Amino acid sequence: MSDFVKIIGVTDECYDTKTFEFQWDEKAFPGQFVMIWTPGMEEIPMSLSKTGRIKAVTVKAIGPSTKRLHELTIGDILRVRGPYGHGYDLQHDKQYLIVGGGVGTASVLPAIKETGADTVIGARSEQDIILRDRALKYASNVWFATDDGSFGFHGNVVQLMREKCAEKQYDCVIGCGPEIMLFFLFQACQELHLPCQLSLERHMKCGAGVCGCCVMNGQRVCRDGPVFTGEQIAKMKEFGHAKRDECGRLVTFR
Amino acid sequence: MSDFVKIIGVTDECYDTKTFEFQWDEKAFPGQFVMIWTPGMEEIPMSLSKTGRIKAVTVKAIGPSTKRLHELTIGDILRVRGPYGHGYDLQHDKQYLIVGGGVGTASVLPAIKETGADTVIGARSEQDIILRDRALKYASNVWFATDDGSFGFHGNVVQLMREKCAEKQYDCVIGCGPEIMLFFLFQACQELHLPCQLSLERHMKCGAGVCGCCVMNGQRVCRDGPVFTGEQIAKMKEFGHAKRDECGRLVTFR
Amino acid sequence: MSALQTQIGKLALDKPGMVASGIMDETGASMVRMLAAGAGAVVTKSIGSEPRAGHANPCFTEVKGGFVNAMGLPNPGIEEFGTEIREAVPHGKIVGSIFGANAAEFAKLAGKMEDYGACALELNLSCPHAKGYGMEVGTDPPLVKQIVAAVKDAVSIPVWAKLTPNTHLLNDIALAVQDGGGDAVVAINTLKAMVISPEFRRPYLSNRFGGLSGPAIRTVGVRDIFDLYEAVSIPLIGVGGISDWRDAAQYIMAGARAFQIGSAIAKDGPEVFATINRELQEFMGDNGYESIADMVGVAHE
Amino acid sequence: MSALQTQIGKLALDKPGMVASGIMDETGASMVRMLAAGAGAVVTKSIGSEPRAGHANPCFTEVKGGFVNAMGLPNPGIEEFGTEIREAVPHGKIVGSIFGANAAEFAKLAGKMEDYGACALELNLSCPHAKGYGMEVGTDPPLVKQIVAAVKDAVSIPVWAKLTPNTHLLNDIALAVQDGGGDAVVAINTLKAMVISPEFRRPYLSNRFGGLSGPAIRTVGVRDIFDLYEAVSIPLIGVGGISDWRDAAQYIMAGARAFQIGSAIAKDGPEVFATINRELQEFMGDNGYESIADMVGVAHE
Ligand SMILES: Cc1cc2nc3c(=O)[nH]c(=O)nc-3n(C[C@H](O)[C@H](O)[C@H](O)COP(=O)(O)OP(=O)(O)OC[C@H]3O[C@@H](n4cnc5c(N)ncnc54)[C@H](O)[C@@H]3O)c2cc1C
Ligand SMILES: Cc1cc2nc3c(=O)[nH]c(=O)nc-3n(C[C@H](O)[C@H](O)[C@H](O)COP(=O)(O)OP(=O)(O)OC[C@H]3O[C@@H](n4cnc5c(N)ncnc54)[C@H](O)[C@@H]3O)c2cc1C
Ligand SMILES: Cc1cc2nc3c(=O)[nH]c(=O)nc-3n(C[C@H](O)[C@H](O)[C@H](O)COP(=O)(O)O)c2cc1C
Ligand SMILES: Cc1cc2nc3c(=O)[nH]c(=O)nc-3n(C[C@H](O)[C@H](O)[C@H](O)COP(=O)(O)O)c2cc1C
Ligand code: FES
Ligand code: FES
Repeated sequence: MSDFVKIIGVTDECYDTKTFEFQWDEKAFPGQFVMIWTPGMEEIPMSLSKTGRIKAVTVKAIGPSTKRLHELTIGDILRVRGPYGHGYDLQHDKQYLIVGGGVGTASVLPAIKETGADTVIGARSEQDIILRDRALKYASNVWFATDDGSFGFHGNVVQLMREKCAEKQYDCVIGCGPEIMLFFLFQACQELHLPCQLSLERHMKCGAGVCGCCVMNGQRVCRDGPVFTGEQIAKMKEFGHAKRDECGRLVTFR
Repeated sequence: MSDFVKIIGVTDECYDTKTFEFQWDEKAFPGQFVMIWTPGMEEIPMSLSKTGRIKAVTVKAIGPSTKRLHELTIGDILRVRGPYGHGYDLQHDKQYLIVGGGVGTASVLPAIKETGADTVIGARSEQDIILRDRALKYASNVWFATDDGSFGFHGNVVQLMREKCAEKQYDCVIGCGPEIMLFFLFQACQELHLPCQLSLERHMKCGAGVCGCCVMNGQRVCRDGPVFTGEQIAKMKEFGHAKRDECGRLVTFR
Repeated sequence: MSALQTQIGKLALDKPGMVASGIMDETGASMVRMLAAGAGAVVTKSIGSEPRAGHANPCFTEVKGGFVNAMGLPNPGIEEFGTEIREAVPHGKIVGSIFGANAAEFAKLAGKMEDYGACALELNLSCPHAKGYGMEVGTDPPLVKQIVAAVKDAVSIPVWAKLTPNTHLLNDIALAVQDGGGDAVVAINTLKAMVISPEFRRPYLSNRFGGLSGPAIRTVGVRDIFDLYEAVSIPLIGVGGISDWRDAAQYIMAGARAFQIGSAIAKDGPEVFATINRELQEFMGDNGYESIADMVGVAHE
Repeated sequence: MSALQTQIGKLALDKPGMVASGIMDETGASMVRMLAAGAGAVVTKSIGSEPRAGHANPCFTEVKGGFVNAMGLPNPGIEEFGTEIREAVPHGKIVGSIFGANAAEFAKLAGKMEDYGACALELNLSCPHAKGYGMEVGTDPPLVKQIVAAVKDAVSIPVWAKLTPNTHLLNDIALAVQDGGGDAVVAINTLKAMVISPEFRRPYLSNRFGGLSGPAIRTVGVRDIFDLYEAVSIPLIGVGGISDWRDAAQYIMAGARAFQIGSAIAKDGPEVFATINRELQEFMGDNGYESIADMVGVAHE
């Protein structure tokens, strides 16, 4: 369940994102996450960007804990607990369209590897695109969207996703990214009557479904999610609108 | 590990011995035992006389606890914990001679069933013989010895065992019975240079190898035994000579 | 389903199993979910006067046989919590858990909880990892009596006190609850515990100390309820390491009229209530217990 | 192997892991076996003045995360025990554990143990399930001080006191040991516990109460040693739920100079000592600890 693992590889994905590889024998599925810690930081949730015997997390440095992680190098030790949550429900006879936005691409990458499905990856600009080579290696097709048009489609990833859905019939959309992106992705799926599975984020403490701090309308993101289906999300009114702070107060998105 | 089981069958084996059957899903091997309890008695060790999904203990009423057990009937509940110890080491390419004395026959019965080996069963007189039909069903040959000659060979089971060993070449002797019988059985095996595996008894409290009350020369009968090999027994000087009382004092056999 | 009814003083519950404080009971929706899943009542997360973020991560870890946590009583504060509890109250029985540093603070919080519609109060006199609260106030019998009495004065709903097992004075503290007019004793909160990371040569939790919950503490909780049953005459509520009907039955037979479940909700989900309700009732049917009351304390006979 | 050496006051041990009292240490041969398996010392079963059969069966059961036992201090009595301990003393370090109802009885037993060749004494002030002994004498600080002082007067070997975790006064009791001249504190003994059989509507153990040991109590023991390290200046010995090097390292980093293993011997056999010795030394090598002393209490930094 919880283990001390040694970092065996560090890869720069882009200017602010690194992948840390470690060997860890726990069984894990695409879409699951771990709680990760080393002294000098808060323990934080991270999706597994590799789920085989060698596992990895892909970390975007945005604040004190992720910056602390970026200081680590080969041979350093991480405490990892999990894997937690249930991942994407991937069936071999279904046509998936996989959508990754920003560092959310880390969460969908193992699903791309497992299904080889068509994939849309979005980022702010070319220099923010991560995991490009691995996605190209595993997916049947990969399309890119950048907000500034510096690479691939000029526009956001949901617009591109709509185009791809017009061209081909998919059975289900798999997605992870910032909540605002997921919100529009969800709406697109609703309009297109397309089932979807989206991986959500909330502030996490236990990660194991005990403390209740990550709930959205009574659903624990850590344990009942982080991947929820379109039907589930339709009932989660807080989605896209509000989250809980560390005290458990409801905070509406501006 | 520990369970409440319902008695589903009671068989009279002879005037003072009954077999109680119950369904219990724990995996068990021939020669293992359980600690068994129901209110109104002390918890006591009992060999499993059936080790399949339906398990059984075969109880000789000799004192308060075993007499209390004899009051039980179909539908009554027993608390069973275990199975404990390691049983007989049975290999398919070996010729075993199995020797059961008195209620010790209960312990070897699953080994007879598993190997179909030649078997010698001893008892004081014909009316003390137990498990005769099951032994006849499973063993290639079964020979009986009674002290008073009322059935089968007239004499003790070790004398009969010596005769059988003279007639046929065996690889190993499996035995359980009163210590005095086992003592002579062990000496016979030593003289005949025959490996043996004998199941021993000592006062037991935990059954699980913790409390140390069942030790013989540093070996825990419950955990390191109850089945010991001839080589092990050769180093156990207390065997046949002395045992520990409930206070842990060494008491020499008269 | 009436066999499962139980009575804690004047309060009747349809089912004897409640959600323990701190486990999926901080928001209205999650409390509603637990009630729908078969909980007889939900005890809220312990609520204090002001919003509190609790201790920094790491504040939780699994260990053999359970969890160690030092959440540090995070909560939105009594004012904001009104919205949450009011959302849940129409759906079933909500017990308001509160923590304070002194009798006046407890009394004030209690009044608010009553206004919000709580059916009873649970005073957290037992959290082992929050400075100035919980077990720091809950191991001093005269102070406990004073707090209970003050809360009794302030409200008309039943007042329960949740006690710590980290003391050999448990019986004395329970007597203080009884003397203060308390309506029930809830036991146990977590055992004070610590996990050290050898690799990092330091305690794992940011707060260093935490509280042990889960199966590991069940035998301790059962003996505490057994002891308390002989020490006080007010009703008892058992909590600690319950994950199946057999665990629950042990607490009831030791003397509890109801029980609470915390850690098991993580592993088994809210469904744990439906399962226990069904299996407990089956056991009662097979063994001729017509009501929970029939089973309470029978292990003392 | 010298990295594993440790010093408990004046007593040096080659290896820091000892057999805890009550586990395969009642007979000479089994103590010899444990020393041969890699234990740095064996603490004997607790011995009293007279032979004692202990509590009737059932006196033991497995539970999730550990064992609950109420052996009831069975022992052959101090006179007969001489033969056993004398058989073991030539093979290694034997610590004599004793229990008595008062200071005079402890002192008399202590003298005998010293005569038999024990290298140190462990006063059992903590058994939770024997009337008139153990934790019943061990939760009263002045009495503890008196007992320790009396034993110190009677012998010249080091005197350790083994304490109960079933109290919030652990630090006070340890201070009483220190004030009485005690050479070390051993913690923890088992947690007071109970198991009830629903089917039989009664406690399972004949003594009703028992003591919880094994992995379930490790986090409690570690925090007790951590606490004690800040409360007293005499050496500490950690016990409770140790089954691998990581558990042992936690106790050492919390402040223990040595540790003891009980329940794990059941599951893993005497071989548990060799495994822990090897793996602990590996960890020390990898992390630059040159001696056990280097690791003691580092989690406080
Ligand atoms: C299920 C899940 C999977 C995730 N996977 C990834 C991933 O693969 N790669 C990646 O770079 N990031 C991932 N994140 C987000 C990552 O946890 C945050 O970026 C990180 O916690 C920020 O911490 P910080 O101290 O660096 O920043 P801070 O400045 O402390 O916080 C910045 C923001 O990060 C979020 N955050 C902080 N602490 C937590 C917490 N305990 N739980 C959840 N969110 C928190 C909050 O939104 C906060 O506003 C994931 C989050 C979740 C819930
Ligand atoms: C591994 C093992 C397997 C056994 N298998 C069987 C079996 O299959 N069938 C069977 O009938 N008997 C078996 N026995 C013996 C059985 O445990 C005793 O007959 C029973 O404990 C007697 O209890 P009592 O109260 O009826 O008699 P008591 O009058 O109390 O005791 C009679 C004698 O039984 C023995 N005994 C009592 N308590 C214990 C105890 N806790 N542990 C060990 N011995 C004890 C002692 O030698 C005692 O002198 C086995 C014993 C052991 C150790
Ligand atoms: C994550 C977590 C948070 C808790 N928060 C509280 C709390 O706020 N107030 C309280 O009285 N008890 C709290 N507890 C203690 C539980 O209510 C319960 O007493 C304890 O966990 C034992 O029950 P269990 O073994 O079923 O979990 C918490 C326990 C856990 C695991
Ligand atoms: C079967 C058994 C018997 C015990 N007997 C004694 C005893 O005689 N004296 C004593 O001080 N502690 C006794 N203990 C307690 C242990 O020495 C130890 O403190 C406790 O079991 C915790 O360690 P563990 O988790 O490694 O078992 C006994 C424990 C067990 C399980
Ligand atoms: S983080 Fe604790 S329940 Fe989800
Ligand atoms: S009966 Fe306890 S060690 Fe064998």
